[in-house]
Amino acid sequence: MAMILNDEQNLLQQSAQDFSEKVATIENFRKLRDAKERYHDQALWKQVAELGWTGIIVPEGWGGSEFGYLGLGLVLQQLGRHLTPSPLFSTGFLAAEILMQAGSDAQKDQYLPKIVDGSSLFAFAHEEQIRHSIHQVTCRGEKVAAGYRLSGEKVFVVDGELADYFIISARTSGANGAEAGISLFVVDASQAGISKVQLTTVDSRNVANVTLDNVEVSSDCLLAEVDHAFPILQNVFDKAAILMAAEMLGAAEDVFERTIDYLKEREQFGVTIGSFQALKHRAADMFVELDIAKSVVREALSALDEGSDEVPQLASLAKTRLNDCLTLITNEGVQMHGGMGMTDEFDIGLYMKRSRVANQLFGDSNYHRDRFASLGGY
Amino acid sequence: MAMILNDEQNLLQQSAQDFSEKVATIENFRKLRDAKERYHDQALWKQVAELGWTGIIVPEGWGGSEFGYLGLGLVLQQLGRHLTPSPLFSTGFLAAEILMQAGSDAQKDQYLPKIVDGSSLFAFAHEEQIRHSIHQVTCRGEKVAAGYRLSGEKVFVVDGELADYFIISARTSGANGAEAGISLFVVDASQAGISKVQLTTVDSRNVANVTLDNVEVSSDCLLAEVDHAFPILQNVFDKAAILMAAEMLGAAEDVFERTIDYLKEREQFGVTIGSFQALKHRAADMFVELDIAKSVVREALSALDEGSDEVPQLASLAKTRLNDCLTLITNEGVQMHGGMGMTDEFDIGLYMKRSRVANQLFGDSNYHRDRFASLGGY
Amino acid sequence: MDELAEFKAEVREWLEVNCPPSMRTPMPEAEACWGGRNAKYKKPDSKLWMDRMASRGWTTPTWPKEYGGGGLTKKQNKILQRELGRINARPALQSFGIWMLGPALLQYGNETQKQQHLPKIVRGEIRWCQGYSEPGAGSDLAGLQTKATLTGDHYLVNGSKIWTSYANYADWIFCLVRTDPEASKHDGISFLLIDMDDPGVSTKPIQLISGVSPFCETFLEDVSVPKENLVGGLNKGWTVAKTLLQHERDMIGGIGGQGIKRKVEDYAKDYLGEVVGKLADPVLRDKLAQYNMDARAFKSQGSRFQAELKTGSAPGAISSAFKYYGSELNKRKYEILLECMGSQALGWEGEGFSNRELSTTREWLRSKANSIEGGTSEVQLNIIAKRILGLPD
Amino acid sequence: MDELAEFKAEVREWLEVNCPPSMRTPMPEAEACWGGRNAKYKKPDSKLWMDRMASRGWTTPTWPKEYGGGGLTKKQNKILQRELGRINARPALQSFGIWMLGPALLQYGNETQKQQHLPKIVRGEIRWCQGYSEPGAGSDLAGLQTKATLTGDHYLVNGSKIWTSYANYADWIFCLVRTDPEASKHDGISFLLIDMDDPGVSTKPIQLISGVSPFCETFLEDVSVPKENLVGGLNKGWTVAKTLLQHERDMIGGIGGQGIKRKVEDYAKDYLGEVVGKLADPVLRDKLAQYNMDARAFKSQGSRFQAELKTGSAPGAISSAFKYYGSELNKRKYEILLECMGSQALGWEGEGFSNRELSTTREWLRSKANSIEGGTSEVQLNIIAKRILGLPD
Repeated sequence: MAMILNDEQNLLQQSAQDFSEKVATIENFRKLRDAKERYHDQALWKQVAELGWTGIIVPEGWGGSEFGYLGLGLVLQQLGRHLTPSPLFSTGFLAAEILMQAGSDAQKDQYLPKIVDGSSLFAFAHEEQIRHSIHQVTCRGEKVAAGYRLSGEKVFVVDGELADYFIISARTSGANGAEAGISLFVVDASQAGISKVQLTTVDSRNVANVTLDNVEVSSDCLLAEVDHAFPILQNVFDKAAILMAAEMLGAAEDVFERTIDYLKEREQFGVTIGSFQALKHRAADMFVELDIAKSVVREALSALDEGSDEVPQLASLAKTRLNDCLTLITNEGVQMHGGMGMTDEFDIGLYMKRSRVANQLFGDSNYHRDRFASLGGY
Repeated sequence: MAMILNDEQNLLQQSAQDFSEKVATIENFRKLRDAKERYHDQALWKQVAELGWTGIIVPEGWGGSEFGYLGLGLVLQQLGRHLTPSPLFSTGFLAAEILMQAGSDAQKDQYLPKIVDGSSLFAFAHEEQIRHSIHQVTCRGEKVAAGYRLSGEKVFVVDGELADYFIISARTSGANGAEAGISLFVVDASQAGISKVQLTTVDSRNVANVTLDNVEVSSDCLLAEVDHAFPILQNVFDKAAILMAAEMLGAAEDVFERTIDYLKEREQFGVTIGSFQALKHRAADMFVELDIAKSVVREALSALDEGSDEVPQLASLAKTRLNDCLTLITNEGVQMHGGMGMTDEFDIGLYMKRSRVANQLFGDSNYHRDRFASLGGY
Repeated sequence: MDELAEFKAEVREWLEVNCPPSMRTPMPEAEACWGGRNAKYKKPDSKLWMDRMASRGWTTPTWPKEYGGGGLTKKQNKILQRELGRINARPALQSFGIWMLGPALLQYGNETQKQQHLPKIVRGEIRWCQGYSEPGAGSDLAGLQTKATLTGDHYLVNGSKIWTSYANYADWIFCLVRTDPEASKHDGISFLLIDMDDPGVSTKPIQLISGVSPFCETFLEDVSVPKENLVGGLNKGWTVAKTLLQHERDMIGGIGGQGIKRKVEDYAKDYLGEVVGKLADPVLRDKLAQYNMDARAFKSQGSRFQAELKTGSAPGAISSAFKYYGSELNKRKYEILLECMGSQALGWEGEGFSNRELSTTREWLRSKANSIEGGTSEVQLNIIAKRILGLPD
Repeated sequence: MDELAEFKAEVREWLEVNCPPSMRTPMPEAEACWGGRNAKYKKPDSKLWMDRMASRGWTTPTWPKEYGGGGLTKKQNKILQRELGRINARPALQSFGIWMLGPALLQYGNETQKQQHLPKIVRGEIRWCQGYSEPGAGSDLAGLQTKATLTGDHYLVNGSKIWTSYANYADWIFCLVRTDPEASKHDGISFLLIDMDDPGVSTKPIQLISGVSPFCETFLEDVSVPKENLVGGLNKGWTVAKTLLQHERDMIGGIGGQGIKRKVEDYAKDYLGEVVGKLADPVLRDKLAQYNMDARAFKSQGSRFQAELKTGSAPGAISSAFKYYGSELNKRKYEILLECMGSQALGWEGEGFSNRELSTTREWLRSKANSIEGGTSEVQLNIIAKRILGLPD
């Protein structure tokens, strides 16, 4: 278990930190937010690709660095610190991961280089309900002569309004809820029959609801074996939960540090409020929660790199932990900032907003506690 | 709603307080505990009867004072303060209540005066599982020529080893779990076929497991209409939950006051520990919980006297509230007493032990939250 | 009793004639009538309705008639309110003048002050705002730094106030100012009334995380205020303030019952679904039951408090307990709602979310202020520990 | 590697010959071997096993050979422990001398002291207890009042100690005593070794709420102690104590993994039943999953800490975080167990409850001490706030 970073990982972390402090700043995010357009910074994205982060998990054969999940997690953690919106998660992780697991050689050759060089953006259109579910796929994928005809509704598709390509899960057989019968397709976003509604979300990121109205795709678009995408989805969502936890860890660290700084600086009743024991104990409690969260994320990322059997448990553990930890720390952070924490001028409210979106992505705590118990056989 | 006591109620409360401080002291309880016999003080019981508390809810026609449930609650609250073990709950409330609701005139004439003068003790043998349930009755009541033949096991029967009479629920028809088919019987404890195992419980009260092995009882022993005891049980258990909450309120008040006193008196690091803000905030939080608990118990007791429609909701509310409040206050109380709180010499551990038994009686918080939701139609 | 019955009949008749039908519909927040010199009325009926009610003094039903109030007894007022409720009448006038300044003036103001200000509050002619908090003094209210120095007949006021609700729409502000910098913290404060048209007063709205701007910063630069505008005596402002704060605390403490009127379980049913009459998610159902039980218990505590108020047996500081529990409860309600709503709770505006969903999300963010405004939860716990439990400093 | 393989073979062979079969069975608490002058051995094999292990120095495998220890390297010790585990060997000797005093003497003792005390600890000849806390000083350990006054060659010691584990069975006690009443709190304390056979030493067991008496009060009245028994220098006792406390904290922090070895869900299944492979009560199932996740996460934190220890990047005060979280976790475990067990959790002794049930109830009560002993949770939070977060006093 790699609980300590090696030199290369330290370097990567450092460069992500520099980038996040100098380029991907929260001021940058505020500008995107206030512009109210697509919440996407093309220049920043170009830099992300140039830094090689789009290819961190991609094998060298397709231009990637094959640096591993811990590496990607370190980058996401740093971007999480400044709430940086970027398609890295959707393109550099979700799409790359699915293609690596489910793509044919031809598909890999076609798409992976575009991911690595940042020239194409991807979005993963899977969820159909207000809550994460792997099984619930009602979007139909009907076999037709030339390939498949896709119809259905996908909701809360992250980067859905940006994407050049969608990866879409659809039911090619079986009843809704069944594990068998789910297939994956990679589809050009400009394909006839695809329509999108961009959402304006509380965290000001690019999200869309996507409608598929008899979208005809060729058989070349099918990823993996027809009807057998479920195990791939399961694994991808485990990884996604862990990497989202890494992003959330960055946010939690940042809010925690801001709050501790504020406690040391803000004066009331003639003393700094950090000298009040009740606040001290709550701060110490947050520290413990955060320290544990760090350990869990680190262990879970290592487990991905090592291909550990415990990945499913660690995924549910990491996501639940970070959901709850980030909720705690943003709530406590706002409260400890007092009235100032309620103002838009202070950044802390932005983290609170992001925290609740991140909570929902890839499963909230109720979902993962239930799953953890099931994995434990009780 | 009688949120304020009237003069008569104040007088009753005062006399209960005097009795509990002078006679039913915690030293008295310790003696019973250490004697390890039946955990019953006959002299004290005689005084309880003389004070008229055995007849508080009994109509005047049978020698009672018909003073009402709020009155009984006030007495139980005071006895709860000093952990006084007494058969008042089983005899003066449970048996009296059931007989009043389910007894024929002849049965009332036979038993109620004995309850009021304290000459007979009763125990209500209903539960059959480790958790409270109204529906789960497997104990059989078979119709035979002369009456009924009872067989089965009853567990955790409070005052079961003391009782001169048992009130027993048995299934006279229907499947286990059904509402219809449950009947009630009042049975002489010396009846052939009844055997008891006295339990030594963590709170040192009189409790027994009771086995009924073909106990033949005459038809005179049947209470209420055969097969139709369920609504009576429901109502009795609602009242029991509220009165148990009243007893627990007394215990919670006492532990809270002890703890606040200790905070004011114990010195560490050169100051009284009550000056530490973290402890202050936790103490204030307990105060709020306790103040709300008081209100709930008072309102629920009044609702009983007024025959309010909201009794079921208030019963579940009061029991849950006091379960959780007493657990909180005993846990915090022990922690704030530090090492001394762990010693048998300090009383606080005795309250912690009693709290967990009281938690289980007539439904724990999980039971009542589930019920409260069901009553609310969700 | 006949008199009350007569009163009731009279009220009912008067309302029937005088309350415009358009004022008997649910009121969107934006149509609330706050009065003031520069008031804009989205609907002309709002002005009409306010004026008619004011003409009877019923915008302030229990204030003395001599100051324009209704002069009603408590029982009469109860009847009036019930009749207003019966026809779903909109509030004729909302005002910090009515809620806060008026009661303070009635208790601490001199005759001239009452004559000057109360009638204008009753008639909605002057809109007031409150100037207590300062950027440097949040929970430590008494640490305020805004200075008022007596020079001749006037106080020269310098400083700034924060969290002044709707100051950008207000005509006058009632302020706490420091009049004796030498005295101990609580003893050098006075309560001053300031016309915001005076030179040197300016305001700047504060945008909140919930996207709205109900509060301002208010700057006071060399504002000259006649010394007659001092209420309650020089350096006696803290006494006036305490009365008002207690009042504010009671208002916010009741917040658990405010906001969303729809039952939380009805929302939950929409988003979680039901199985045999129970919410489909047993864990969220349990959480929700706990919330509902706590809210019901809080209501019970309120009833007991009301009863004890009558007998005088309620401890004064108990309002801190209400403020604390009520605001924590309300925050919890919104957290549960968010959990129930899943990704439908994540909208800010526009397509893809219902109006109700969007406003629930905004209210969730708004609720975070409950445990800060009107004295933080931490301050309430301090008060309970000190004044009720007697724990040492 | 060959050397280690050889060592392993040798150990295995030696154990095969020397570990009595009766010492390869699970050990009831009552048969634990603590050594000491007046030790009573329920089984003669216990004594035999201890003596044989001591003869190799394996009761203290990594202590230097010159003091009777095994002189093993870490790797060798790992092999030894694994081999002992393989045959389920009972601990040959339990002792506060081994766990606490020994390491302190090795670090701070002079040569004479090491020679005098360490071999007897290794051989289980002397049973030690710890005298830190005092009735008046709980969390405020440094506030201790037991006085040691130098008169000639001896210290005259007066005072009393509390929470001295098994003092009623111990031969010697290592004590913190105040040697300079004028110095600031931490600077006037010394670390003193006292023979409990000396006149003036007496003990009194304390009964706990869990019904057992593992602790005593220990009274010191005019006890005369040779000045050679001072460890670590005059008024330098706090340094020695801190090392030992950190050690104790680490031990108790690991407590989440202690006690019940059976999985909590297996208990829960017994008492709640299952429906389609899930615990029948979904709310308790959720609570239990949360507990298991927290325990797993705590384990993860432990692994990270172990790794960081090696690189020296772990903050020293982090053991306070372990102590805090570990003990709160353990308390929660028992509260959940109680909820699962219903009325079967309410027994104290005798019929109607299984032995496992009775001991779970006792362990529940015992667990309440976790957040008190070895520094309360409150003290740990203070340490974190100060030493890790740097929050001001």
